[in-house]
Amino acid sequence: MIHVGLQHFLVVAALLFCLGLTCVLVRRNAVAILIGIELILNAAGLNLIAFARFGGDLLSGTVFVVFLIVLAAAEAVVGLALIIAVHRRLRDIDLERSDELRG
Amino acid sequence: MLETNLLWLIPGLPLLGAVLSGLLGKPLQRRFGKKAISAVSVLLPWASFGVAAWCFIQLPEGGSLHDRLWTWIAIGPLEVDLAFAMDPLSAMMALAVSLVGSLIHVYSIGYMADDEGYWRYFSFLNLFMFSMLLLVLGDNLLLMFVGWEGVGLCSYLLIGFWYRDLVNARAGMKAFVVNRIGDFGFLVGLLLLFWSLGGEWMDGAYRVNGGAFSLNFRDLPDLVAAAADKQLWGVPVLTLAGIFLFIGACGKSAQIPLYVWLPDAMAGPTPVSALIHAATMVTAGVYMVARMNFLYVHSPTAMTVVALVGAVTALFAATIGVFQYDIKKVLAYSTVSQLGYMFIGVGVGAFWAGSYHLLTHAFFKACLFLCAGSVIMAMHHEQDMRKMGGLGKTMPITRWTYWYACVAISGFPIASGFFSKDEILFQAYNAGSLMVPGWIIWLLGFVAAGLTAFYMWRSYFMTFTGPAVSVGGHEPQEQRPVITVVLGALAVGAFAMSFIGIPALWLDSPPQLEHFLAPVFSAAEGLERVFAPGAGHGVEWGLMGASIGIALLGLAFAWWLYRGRKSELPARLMAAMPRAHKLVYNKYYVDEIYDTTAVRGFLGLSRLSGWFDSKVIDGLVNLCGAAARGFAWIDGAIDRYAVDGAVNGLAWLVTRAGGKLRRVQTGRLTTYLAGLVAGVLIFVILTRFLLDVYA
Amino acid sequence: MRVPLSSIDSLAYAVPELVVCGGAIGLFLLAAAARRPRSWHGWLFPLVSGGAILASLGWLVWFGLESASRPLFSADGQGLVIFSGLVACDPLAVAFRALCLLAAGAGVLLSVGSPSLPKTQRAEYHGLLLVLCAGMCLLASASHLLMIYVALETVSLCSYLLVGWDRSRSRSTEAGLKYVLYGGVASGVMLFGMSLIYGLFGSLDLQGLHQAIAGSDALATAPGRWAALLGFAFVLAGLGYKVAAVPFHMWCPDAYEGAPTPFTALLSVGPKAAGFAVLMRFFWGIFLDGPGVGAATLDADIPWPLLLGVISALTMTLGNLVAIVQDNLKRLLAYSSIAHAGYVLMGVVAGGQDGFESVALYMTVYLFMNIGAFAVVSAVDRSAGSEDIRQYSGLGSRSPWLALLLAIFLFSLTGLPPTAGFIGKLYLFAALIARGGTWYLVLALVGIVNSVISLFYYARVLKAMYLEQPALTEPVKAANAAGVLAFLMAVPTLVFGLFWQPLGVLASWSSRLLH
Amino acid sequence: MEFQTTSWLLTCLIFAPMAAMVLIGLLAALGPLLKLPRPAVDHGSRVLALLGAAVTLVLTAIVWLGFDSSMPRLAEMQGYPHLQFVQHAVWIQAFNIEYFVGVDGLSITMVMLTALISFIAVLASLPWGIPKDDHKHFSRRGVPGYMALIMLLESAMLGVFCSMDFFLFYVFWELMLLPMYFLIGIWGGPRREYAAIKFFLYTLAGSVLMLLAMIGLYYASDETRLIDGSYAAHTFDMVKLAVENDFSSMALVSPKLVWLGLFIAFAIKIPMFPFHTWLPDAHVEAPTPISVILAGILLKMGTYGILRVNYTILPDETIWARYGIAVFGVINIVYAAFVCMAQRDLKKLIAYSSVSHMGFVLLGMAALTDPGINGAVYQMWNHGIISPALFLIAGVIYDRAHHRRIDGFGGLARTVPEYTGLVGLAFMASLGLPGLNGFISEALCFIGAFSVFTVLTIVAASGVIITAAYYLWTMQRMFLGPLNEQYKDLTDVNWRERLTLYPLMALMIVLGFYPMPILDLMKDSLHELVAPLARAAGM
Repeated sequence: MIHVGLQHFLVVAALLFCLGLTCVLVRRNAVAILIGIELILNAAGLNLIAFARFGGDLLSGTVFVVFLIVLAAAEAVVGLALIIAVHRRLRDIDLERSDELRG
Repeated sequence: MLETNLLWLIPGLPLLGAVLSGLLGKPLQRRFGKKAISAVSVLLPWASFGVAAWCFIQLPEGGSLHDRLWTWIAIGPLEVDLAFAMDPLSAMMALAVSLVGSLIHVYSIGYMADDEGYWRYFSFLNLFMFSMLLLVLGDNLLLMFVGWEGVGLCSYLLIGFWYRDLVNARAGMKAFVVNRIGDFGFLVGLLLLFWSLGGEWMDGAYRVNGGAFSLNFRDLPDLVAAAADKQLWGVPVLTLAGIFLFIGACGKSAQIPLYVWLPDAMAGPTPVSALIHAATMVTAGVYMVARMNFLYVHSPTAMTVVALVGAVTALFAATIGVFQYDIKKVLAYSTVSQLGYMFIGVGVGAFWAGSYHLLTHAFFKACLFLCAGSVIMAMHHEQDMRKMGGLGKTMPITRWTYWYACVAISGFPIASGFFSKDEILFQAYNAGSLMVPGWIIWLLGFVAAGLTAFYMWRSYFMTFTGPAVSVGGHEPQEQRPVITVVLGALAVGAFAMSFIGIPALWLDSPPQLEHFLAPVFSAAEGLERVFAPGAGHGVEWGLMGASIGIALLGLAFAWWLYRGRKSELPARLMAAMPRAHKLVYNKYYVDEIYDTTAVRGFLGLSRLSGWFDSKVIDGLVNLCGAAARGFAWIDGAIDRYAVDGAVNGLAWLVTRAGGKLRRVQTGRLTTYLAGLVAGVLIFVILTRFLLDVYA
Repeated sequence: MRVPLSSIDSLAYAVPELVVCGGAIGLFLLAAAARRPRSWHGWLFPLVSGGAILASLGWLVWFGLESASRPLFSADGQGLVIFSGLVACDPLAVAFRALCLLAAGAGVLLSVGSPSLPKTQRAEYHGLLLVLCAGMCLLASASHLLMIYVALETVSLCSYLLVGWDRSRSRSTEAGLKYVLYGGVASGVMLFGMSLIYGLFGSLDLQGLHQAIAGSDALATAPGRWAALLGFAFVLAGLGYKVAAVPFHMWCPDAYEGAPTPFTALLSVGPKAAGFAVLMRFFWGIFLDGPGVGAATLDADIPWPLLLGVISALTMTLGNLVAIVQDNLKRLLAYSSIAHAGYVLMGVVAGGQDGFESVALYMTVYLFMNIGAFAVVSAVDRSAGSEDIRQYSGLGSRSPWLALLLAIFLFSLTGLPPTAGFIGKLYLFAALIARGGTWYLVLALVGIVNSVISLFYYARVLKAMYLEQPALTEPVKAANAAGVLAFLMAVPTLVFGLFWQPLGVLASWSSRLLH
Repeated sequence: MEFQTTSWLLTCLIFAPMAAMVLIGLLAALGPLLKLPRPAVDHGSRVLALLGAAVTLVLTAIVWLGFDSSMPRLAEMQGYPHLQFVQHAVWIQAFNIEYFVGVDGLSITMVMLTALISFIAVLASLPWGIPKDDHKHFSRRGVPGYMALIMLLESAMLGVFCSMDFFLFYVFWELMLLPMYFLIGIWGGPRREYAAIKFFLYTLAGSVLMLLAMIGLYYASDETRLIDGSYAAHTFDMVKLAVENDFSSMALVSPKLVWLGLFIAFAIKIPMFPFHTWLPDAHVEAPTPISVILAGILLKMGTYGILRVNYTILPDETIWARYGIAVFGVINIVYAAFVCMAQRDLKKLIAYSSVSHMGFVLLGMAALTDPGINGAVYQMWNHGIISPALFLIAGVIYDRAHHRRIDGFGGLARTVPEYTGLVGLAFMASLGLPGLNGFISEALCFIGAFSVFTVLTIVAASGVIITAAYYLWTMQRMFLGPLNEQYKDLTDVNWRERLTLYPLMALMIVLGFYPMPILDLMKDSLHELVAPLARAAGM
């Protein structure tokens, strides 16, 4: 069986991060972007936990991740709330269409 | 040197008159009529003449009077007092100016009798007296300059006295501006003199070798002597100073090339022409050169320039005078020519002779002008001699005074003009210190003398002889006594002046005036002459005879051509040589030449710089803006913000930039996020790059 | 010598946070109690939140005086260690928390009777405001990556909600949505960067990081360098987003314009101040080796001041240029606040005692003048119902006093004496010039040019107010909370312009930590 | 260092107008509350402004009488003009800024000028004699604001001339900007907005340069003690900067750069040749009294600043740059004179003539000689007397004819003889007619400069011709020749205009023949100012 080391975790995290970033950049659907953000956050979380596990002090990394999860959830809530508010108005969550504010 | 506290009154009284009639004149005239004005403005000059005479009596033998009012300018080394000084030269000038001036004031009462600008006229005239006397009596160069410019101003005011006719206004402006050119020369000369007076700068203060710096005429001779070997641009600085000062004199005394203003100046009232443009102001240049004799004797070059310019002017102006028909123009050119004689005198080092001619000329030329004025009045302001004639019968006094003045100017031994002019011509011949042989100067002057005699007698015959003309149905009448008396007085003066200048040749003592002025011109004694003093009598007799002869010749010609105005010869002669006549008649087109070259060029330059300022300089600020504006125009987007909000092109540029940049803010989140990510990446790459740079 | 305290004891130093949180809880309870809107809500809730804020401000003042008189902070100025080093307790923290709370107080005052806030759910609004306060306070004093993240998220979350608060205006919700998504990405990126840093140096505590970096060999290898670079770049992005520095500013104009004016005023100052506090802590805390140089070990490699300087120059230039072409005064002020962030960054770049002094001082001054300007804007907004610049034409004759106040604030923002804004600029430029290097002088010149450019659009408003004939003639009422606030802000703007001795003293005291 | 006199006099002098401004503000604020009619408020503010200006004038007179021009300078103030009526206190400890005011021979002349011209400007702002129906006239629009701003302006100007602390100087300098902007922008002519903002931007651009230079000097200055004895690492004290510091080897920036920064900042105000284009616009648009102040006082600040700051604090650089100053001075003289010839608008012509005449100041001061610098400062004073008179004159005709096109008139001398006389006198004074004050300063500038810049001075002297030409031409086009029937019932100057014009005219004549009162005031101080430079320049 292969031994899973730090690099593996980092690579996965990096991939997650890039995926999230791409999603954020290419999708126009607000919810999709929210998902992309979650991906980015989780990539960071994966990094943290991995570093915590392989060297560094275990505690702070883990604790950080706990906070991260909570805040990610909170952010998702707020995000969704606002998305709903917009949706009520536009019947749509395509961000291309909400560009009243510009210039 | 004798301290007194009277001298300031000599210019002061006319100034008082000027102020009174200037500020209160209008109401006074309305309330009490012109008598009141005359009372103030005519009596005060006489009073100042009285004071001048009194001071003249007080004048110590060979010494001077001095009257210091207060310190005018005192900066570091520069100590200039507001002070007056009277030495023989300025005494002579002051007396002449105040006497002739007062006489002409009297004449003006009659001449200006029916002009509503009476008070203004007399206030200006008094102001002129003040400036002229300031010029004459000023103790130092700067103060002299004040008077110098003051008379210029008054001549401007008086030439343009009838300002409603634009021609007069133009003439006035021409006079002032041309004079200003001269003044520029005078100013530079002043600066050169100041600079040359053998000092240097220490601790930012100008320390003169030997005490505080001074510009007054008592200390200047020694300072100038000390600076004799100083050079600037490889030229002796005294020469430069002398020449620049002489440019000033050319402006004021209407010498080539700056004489052009004087004929036009005849636009002013005739008494003004008599006083300012014949008797006094125009001689200021001569006076200045005589006053600065101690400077000129150090520089043969400068003296040569003065003498040559004078001689050439004398001849040149005389030729023009020959073909003029306007009686005042004739007199104007003869003035220019006579001034040329004076410059010959001072130029060849015969300063006293120059001054003497100045004095005699003051009388007979004033007389001529006033006669002309009386004629013009009689002819109802007709000045063309071709429309005159036969006035002699009805205007005897005018006629005979004019006749005598002609005798004087054309140099017959029974009048003062002869003595002064002849002395000048002899001294010119006698001059050994110039860079050209003296006889050349003499020759020019000699020919000019003949022409002078001719055109003066021509004017006499054309005006007073021949068939009588009638103006408005009746014959021209002789003027009122207030005028004729003045004419007589001036004629007498022209005669009386003879006695102070009778040459040593006739009675064994030197002329009184020469003796009187000697202390002022002591510097000139060093100049070398062709003949030792007392020698060369034969030549002198010869020259004297020659000049009488040529005067007679001129008279004869005039007689032949113009007596009784019967002869057809003049017309035929002109027909014979139309070109030459046209050329001379049009004064060699000098005015036209100046106009097309100098004046046009000047205005063009000013227009150019005006354009440059509004377009280029301001444009530099607008430059980037112009680009931006063009750009905005191209893509058809007129940016209204720049129009109202901002200023200039810089603003345009900035605003355009803002307009472009704002488009980045698309309002689309995707763009924003792209910006964020791009920012991070650029940042990383930049940093990476810097790392390589640093490492 | 650093004195660690137990978390319980530490609470004694976190009074403001406790108070505002308590106030928030109280308000939420009230909200639960008071379902239907009543007239007295209009003044009760602001009273509560304002009270809480005032209380915590009072405590901060007391604490500041105490610490100034008694050696509360140890001699080497490192400060106490509370909450096991999560938050710092030092003059900087005190000063910037006070700033944030002042801004919040102004926000509360502005919200009284503001039409741009819905009548319903006032309690929640003020509750969230207080939570925001807590977040800002923590952010201002956070000295630990975790704390930075948590505080930053708290601030952000509340801001998202409050920006999108007015659901009756589509702009408001749109702004909220954009803000939350942008903020989410930014904080995510920052978090990823933090994780990298954590991995490289094995510590989350700034102090620890300082030593770790000094002793670490992680940078020896190329991947290590890349990782470190990315990490710090990502963190910078997060912090830059908080202070709205180019190119992380794009959320800012939309959010400011969309948000209810009372909250815009707060948003333009409070979080920014906290952001600058943490920015200074992060960079000069980790890479501190005397002013003007880079990190302990990175300094040989990464010229932080230069990079920050570039960002600063970009920020002020872009802010000013785009502000020129704005017609909506709120948006104009948004861009101007971006520009001012750029100015303040000059102080951060200069670093060192006087650098941080200038930042602290400028933020204080900026608080007065910017909130003052927003107060006038909202006063006009109240009667005109719009922030368009046309509403301001002839204001000088319609309501001279408001116009005068706005003129004062605008002159101050331009940086002309005798207003406080000039003093702020003076300190910033002085700090830069004192460094003396070419880079710093160039940056100073850019700043100078920018303050001239900024005149363009400030003068546009002046022109509209004074030089243009009034388009509409009805006077604008200044006798309301907004007018009062504007007046309150104008007083210090002028007084400190003429005599800023106390301000200078405070600033130099507050920046003692980073000697 | 200790100073002879310590008094509150200057402080009162500087802030008297500001007090008037506050009172006017109160009046304007309370007026509506007390139900005062608007005319009452207007008249009240006019009276208050007049009082403010008058009180300032009186205080100035007291300073003048108390000023001891022959007082020996202090030993430790090597090469620095002696100060009197000093008030010296610490203002901002945190930045070593002091409140430090005092006057020397240079300042006091400018202070006197400021007080005088401001008073005349206030007089000229009265609507007295303006037709009743002319409500658009600037003297009837927003009177309280106008008067308050003028008062503020006067305070700022006095402050600039009195302050000896660089920072204080800068604050006052900037303070002038705001009232000027509004006075031009609100009460000005048709293109007022453009002119106002142009003025604003130019001046601000200059002053930010000054700010940088000032901070640079501050950090380059040596440690010293404030007046209260407390230690200061650096100082803004201009006397100390000049006396105790040597900036020739500045670490931070090249001192030449600092010098240039300061010089450009001041040159914009003068205005010097490439930076002068704001002036015509500002003048043409500004209402008459503001033009009066602008030309009479504000322009002098530029040259004053150069003398006060560049000359005393950076002497070596000044010596390095003096040829440049002279060249630009001559360009100003001749070039601007030519531009004058091309002008059609009377006010523009006068504005450019101001540019031309300020050139004499530059030329004179560049020479670093006693006559030169005295001529320069006396020229500042004289121009401060003459150009206000000229602008008042332009205002008189504009109030009547509502245009200023020189060609639009003709033969006016017939209908308005008194006015014509006044114009003539002012023109003559301005073209430097000997016997009037302008001549003396110009002559001194020439005399002082000739020994140093011979050729340049000769070129400059040719300016007298051009000046005469454009003034007389203007005279001829407006007043001489046939009367333009359109103006056959033009009214001559009224009493308000007499009140403003005659004092200036009298000064022109009196100071032409008796200039020593002014010259005595300043010549010692100026010698102290210029002597060290001349010594260092090896003259």
